[in-house]
Amino acid sequence: EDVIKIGVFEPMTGPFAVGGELSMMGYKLAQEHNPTVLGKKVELIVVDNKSDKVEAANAVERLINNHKVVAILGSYSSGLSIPGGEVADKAGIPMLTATATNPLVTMGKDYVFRACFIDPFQGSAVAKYAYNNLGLRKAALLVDVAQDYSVGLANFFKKTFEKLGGEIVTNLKYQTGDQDFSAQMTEIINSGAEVLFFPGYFGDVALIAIQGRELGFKGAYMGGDTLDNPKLLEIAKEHAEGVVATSFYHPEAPATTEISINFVKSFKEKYGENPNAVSVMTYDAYNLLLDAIERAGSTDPNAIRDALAATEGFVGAAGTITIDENGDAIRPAVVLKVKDGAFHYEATINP
Amino acid sequence: MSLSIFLQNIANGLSLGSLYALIAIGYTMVYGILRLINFAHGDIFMLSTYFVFYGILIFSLPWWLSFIIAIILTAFTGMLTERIAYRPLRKAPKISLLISAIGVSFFLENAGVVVFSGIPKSFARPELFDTMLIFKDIRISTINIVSFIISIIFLMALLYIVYKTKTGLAMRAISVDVETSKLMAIDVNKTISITFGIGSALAAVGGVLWALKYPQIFPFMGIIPGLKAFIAAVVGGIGNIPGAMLGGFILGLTEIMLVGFMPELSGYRDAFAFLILILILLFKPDGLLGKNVQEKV
Amino acid sequence: MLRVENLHVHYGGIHALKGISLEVPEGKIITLIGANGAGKSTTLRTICGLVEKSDGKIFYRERDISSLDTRERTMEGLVMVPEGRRIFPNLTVYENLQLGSFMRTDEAGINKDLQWVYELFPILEERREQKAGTLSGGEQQMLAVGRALMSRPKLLLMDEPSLGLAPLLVKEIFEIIEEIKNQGTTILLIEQNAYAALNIADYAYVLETGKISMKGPGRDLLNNDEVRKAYLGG
Amino acid sequence: MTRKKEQLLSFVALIVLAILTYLAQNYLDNYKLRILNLGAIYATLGVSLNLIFGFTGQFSLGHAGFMAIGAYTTALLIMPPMYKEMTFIIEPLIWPLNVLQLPFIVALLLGGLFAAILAILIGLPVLRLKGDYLGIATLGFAEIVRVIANNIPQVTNGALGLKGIPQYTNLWWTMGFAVLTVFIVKRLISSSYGRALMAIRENEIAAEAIGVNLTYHKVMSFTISAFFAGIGGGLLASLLTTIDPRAFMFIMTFNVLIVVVIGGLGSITGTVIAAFLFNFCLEYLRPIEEGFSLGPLSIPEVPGLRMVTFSLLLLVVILFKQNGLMGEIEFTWKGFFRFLSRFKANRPMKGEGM
Amino acid sequence: MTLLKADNITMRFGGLTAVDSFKIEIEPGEIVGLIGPNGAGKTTVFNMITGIYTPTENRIYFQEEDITGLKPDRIAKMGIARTFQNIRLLDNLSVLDNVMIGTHLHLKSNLFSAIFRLPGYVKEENELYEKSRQLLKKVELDEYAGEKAGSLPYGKQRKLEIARALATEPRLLLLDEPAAGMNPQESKELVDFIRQIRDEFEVTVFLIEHDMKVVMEICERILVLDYGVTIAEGKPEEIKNNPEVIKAYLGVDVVNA
Ligand SMILES: Nc1ncnc2c1ncn2[C@@H]1O[C@H](COP(=O)(O)OP(=O)(O)OP(=O)(O)O)[C@@H](O)[C@H]1O
Ligand SMILES: Nc1ncnc2c1ncn2[C@@H]1O[C@H](COP(=O)(O)OP(=O)(O)OP(=O)(O)O)[C@@H](O)[C@H]1O
Ligand SMILES: [Mg+2]
Ligand SMILES: [Mg+2]
Repeated sequence: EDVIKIGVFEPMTGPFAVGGELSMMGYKLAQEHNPTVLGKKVELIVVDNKSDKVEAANAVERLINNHKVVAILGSYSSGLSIPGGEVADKAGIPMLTATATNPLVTMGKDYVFRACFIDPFQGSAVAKYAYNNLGLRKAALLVDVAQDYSVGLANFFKKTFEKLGGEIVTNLKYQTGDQDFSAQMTEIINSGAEVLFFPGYFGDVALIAIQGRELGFKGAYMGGDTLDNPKLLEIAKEHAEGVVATSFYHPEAPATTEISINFVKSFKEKYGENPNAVSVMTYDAYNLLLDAIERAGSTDPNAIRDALAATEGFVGAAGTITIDENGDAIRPAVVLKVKDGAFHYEATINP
Repeated sequence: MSLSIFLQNIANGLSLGSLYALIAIGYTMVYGILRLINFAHGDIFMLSTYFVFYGILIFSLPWWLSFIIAIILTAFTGMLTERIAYRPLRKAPKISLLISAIGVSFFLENAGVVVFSGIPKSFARPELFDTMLIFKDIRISTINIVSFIISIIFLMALLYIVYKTKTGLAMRAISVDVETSKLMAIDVNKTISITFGIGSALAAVGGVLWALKYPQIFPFMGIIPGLKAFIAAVVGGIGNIPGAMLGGFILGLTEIMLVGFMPELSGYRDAFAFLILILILLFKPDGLLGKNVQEKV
Repeated sequence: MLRVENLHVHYGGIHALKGISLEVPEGKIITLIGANGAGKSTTLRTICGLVEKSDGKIFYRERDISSLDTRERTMEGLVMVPEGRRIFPNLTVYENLQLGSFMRTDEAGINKDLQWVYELFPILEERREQKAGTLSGGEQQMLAVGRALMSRPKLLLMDEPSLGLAPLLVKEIFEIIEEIKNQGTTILLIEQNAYAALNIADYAYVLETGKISMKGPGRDLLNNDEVRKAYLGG
Repeated sequence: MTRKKEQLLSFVALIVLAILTYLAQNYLDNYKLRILNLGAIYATLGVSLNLIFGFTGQFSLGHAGFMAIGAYTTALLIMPPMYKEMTFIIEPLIWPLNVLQLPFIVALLLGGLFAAILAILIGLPVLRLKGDYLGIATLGFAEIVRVIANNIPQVTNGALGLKGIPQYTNLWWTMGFAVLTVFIVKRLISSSYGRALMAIRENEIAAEAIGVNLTYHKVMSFTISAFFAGIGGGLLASLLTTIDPRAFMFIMTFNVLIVVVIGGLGSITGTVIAAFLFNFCLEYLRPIEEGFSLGPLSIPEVPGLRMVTFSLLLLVVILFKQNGLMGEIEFTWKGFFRFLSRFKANRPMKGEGM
Repeated sequence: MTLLKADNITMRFGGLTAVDSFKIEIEPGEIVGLIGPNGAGKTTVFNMITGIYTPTENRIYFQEEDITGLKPDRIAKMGIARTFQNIRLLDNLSVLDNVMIGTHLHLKSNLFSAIFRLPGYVKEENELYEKSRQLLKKVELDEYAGEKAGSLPYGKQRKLEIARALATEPRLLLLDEPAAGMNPQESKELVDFIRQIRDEFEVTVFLIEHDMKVVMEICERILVLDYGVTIAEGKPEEIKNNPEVIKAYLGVDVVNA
């Protein structure tokens, strides 16, 4: 065997297809940069999970049984990573997810890891920033009840914000697929909120931002890592001005390394656009996995697993990653703000 | 709730309702003639927005020309799907037709992912549609007013076509009895084709207005509006054009009002839409304006 | 006017017509009688193109019309009043009549024919804005005939026009059929009411399980013992 | 062929199936097992939908809702309390669910039972509706179930869903329930009650006029159908070990509907065949988009191509087999042997030719 | 005991009074005819008796029990069966199944024993099967038992519908235009057939018919409806010569046709 097979399962079709595509951009670029490990060529085997739980489990099962992969990358969306992780964990094949931030993804699993921070950290980070740095006291929530990510993050934000002494003046919901938020925004304006925390996917958030401003909402907009996407700015245009979001990295952040600079440059070259948070994370996840294989010195899944678990101070394009005892990454979050049609670095929050 | 907020909610509801109504009218037309729940209607709607998008992006057309071309192209696409996927099933069980429609829907969505990519695209909003009008405390964007007016105009136009023209008469005849329509020398294929064309063109008008209001387009964007329009059509009485319009407005208003009056229940918004639907059906089993076509025994 | 040669029709496995030949001369009333399921309706439906024939030829005004579809045949003046009336119940009486003249564009002619139909069936004029579905059975039958007349047929195919009608109306319908004939329309009539049909028919065919078993002038058959026994109840 | 002999044959077939199940369960890899499991679960779902739709003629689009009830009930009853505590991070699970743990079979049956009870409650008012109106109303109920599941995190954990559900589902369970569903539905429809259901399908007015109680029979059929949908949902939950409300969108119902119609409305045999075909197809079409190399020519992967192909395949099948693969034809031993003998009769002729 | 009694029942649809104060009493064993112009309300009378419509005014009694407003299936169970003006068979089911469904309402076994084929059910099912076959023999449809009902010719479909109605073991049989679509010879056979079933099954027959030969020959008593109003009632001879009936319905020379 002269290749090392690594499986990738991502939502290439279905409602999360966008996540799958952004993820693939990162994996592909990383593979171009680092095509070999242990002297062998890396072969990425991509299977679609159709944004569907059943298919996610099938996909991982297929990667393991049919393609005999040594490790698995994926998936965008915690809801898809969980069933995939169950299968991988049972089969004893290490799996590394780049962007699934829900705590449940790695919980109780020996073989599932992630390269990103988890929602409780992110939620409390952004709540602290809102309360301490921006001096905001009255927050409104607008949560996608059908998205685990949104529900989870809102919950952690709420807990921290209230503990700090802030008030959640209204807690509104919507469902994936809704595109009209005028009723919610009217209510939020009515509630006198100073800040709207909306941890949804960037497309929805863009529409909320537009409709909020159109209806006269003057408060701040805040959200999590899913907002850090050039598409948000493209869709919401001037209405996105002032949006504050936590994310994994930003080129302007002080600790920027050679790797990040190189990543941003080559990403722009390859895709003709600015990188987004998802792609940079999958880029890092790929490299982290290769690093672990290198450290393991073999393609034995157990050895890779052990190496992944022992990751400490891995330097990626998005910063330094250390894996904790749960399999979650310990890493700082950056706070970004939209100014003049682009995200700019504001602050770093350390764990 | 203060009066101005109440009025704001009414405005919001009417503008959402007018979009539902436009899509629902097309839905109901196709249903009326073929008794087919055209689950692909929402995807045709999606397609129209991409036609506009590429018209402006690739061919650098002015927005209005791009709109017109997109509407025409969508109409043709609708006619084409009828030709390929529905016409051969004219004599088949109705359910096979529905499965075919689901197949078309799957196809358009997934081909959309392959061709357009799954990443949402930003839909350019011409200045004209992006302006807010402010009356006292109530804010309405021009696009809302435009869509409201357009939906009324199209309702009128459609009523005229269906009830005052020969083609309309043919449509109504076919919807009752295809075989006898043939005996009346009605060109059944052509009439059904025209109906799909008009229905799809309406989906396109709805799609363009939708994208102007919610300027984010992606291959799965048609699913929920399609479903909502379908509910609207059913609430009004499927096959009934003013009914679809009424259903659209009722749906839009109740969705908005639920959130307005009971913000804590905002998570139940879609459930509420369905609840309204079911309650209406329990009292009016053929929808609000549906003809009570009780079978004569 | 119409000549059918060796017509065969299959419904799936059922061989419904087994080589039927008949002729309808211009200006005459020809009738087709036979037991239930003999294939009478099938014959008419095949002539109209609603049913695919598996073999045989149909000549209409000396032209083979096999390649024409139902619509084109109707436009050529070959018009059917289908079994069971088949009016459009949720359209008004007037709209139903309009559909009859759907393919015509001669406004003046249409109006003239409309007046004629109203003369034949005054009740239809009275009910012109009423939904056809709410008419009584007899009225619906009149509407079906009136609708067919609106397309100014050259050859009118009628499938059991007296079915389910009250005796008074049955009489009326047969009178109207003769009246239509007198106005110059050729008629091919199917009837269960064999007395009445044979009475007005110039020529008649008896159909028996997909085959023509007998033919002759209407009055001859009326007096034929076999016919009397099989179809007229002795 | 006598009835006795047919019963014997069926019994033998059952034993063969059991042996095959044993072999599959022990020798196939997990991937293939998973597909087989899904096929069997879809068979249960499809046959149950066929009962209400194919045989009773009631256009029900509520299957996903009943599956959700079954899935959540089963999952909540078999998850170890410790796991529940870990999973419910937004709001704790309410008592007594948080401490309850029951055997799999009990949980499954309870899941089916709750689905059935809901079906009675819904069916009584809604089954008065007809045709497409009934379809949209039942679809609405399923969506309401899902929206509620999203909104009561203290029971369902909301959008975060449940995870760590013990994986009890295996081929014995899925095949077992598939066989049971087929058996019960088949027996039901060939009984006097089944004739009453089909009478309703054919002509409600006539059925009622000859003494068929519409409400009773419709609700009965709907309830049995929902019961097995609930069981199917429970099996699915324990196969996947994780569920959330998204899994029960109306697309789920459509999948089952596709299985039923493609198999042939009113043919149990067809439904079962289509259930396996559907899942095989989805999985074995994967290579299409995985990219491959033909010598020097390498085709890159095209994400989405699988689903495009699948939808085209679906269209082709329905356009060319308008009544589904089996139409209304049912498997019978007689038909089976007739089929075999035709096969045999042909063979020697070919042999002679060679 | 009066079998059926309608006490001035009235049926209105919106503004239209389809049946106005219809009154009838039928004694066991009778064959009664209901005639009248198209749209006179004859079928509506049947629909009220069988529970498809509930009279807007007044009540109907069957064997002295009030059946007004009961559902059709309840009424069928009580012993009233009918056929339809436009035949309503279960087209895709076999001829035999069509009849066997008629026996369903007398089934005593429950769902459980039906699914698991408990001995009680099997015995009952066999009995119903035998009974249905007998009925098919009676109507000379035995040889078509396995065919789809929808593929039968019209006349045979009518007979099958009657057989199905008889399978419910009715005391009262309502026939809505049984001779429609039959030629005179077939109608003649029908007359004998109806008499025969009356005697053999001890049913009372109430029928609507436009074929005067049939009506006059078979009915012992005839009611005439016109615009919902009963304009005459009496023996066939009386009706035949009733000037009002002739004017509204029969026409002058039809009777002799
Ligand atoms: N659509 C069909 N599918 C299958 N068989 C059919 C179909 N239509 C008619 N048949 C069969 O073809 C034969 C002839 O039927 P047809 O309707 O032509 O008879 P008919 O002489 O008009 O009888 P009736 O007096 O009852 O109207 C019958 O055996 C009938 O069952
Ligand atoms: N459900 C209904 N809604 C409205 N009008 C109805 C309904 N049922 C019957 N009618 C009307 O009631 C009147 C009587 O109809 P009915 O069917 O009883 O007539 P009939 O005497 O049976 O006539 P035919 O001899 O033509 O069958 C008609 O005017 C009919 O249109
Ligand atoms: Mg006929
Ligand atoms: Mg009647």
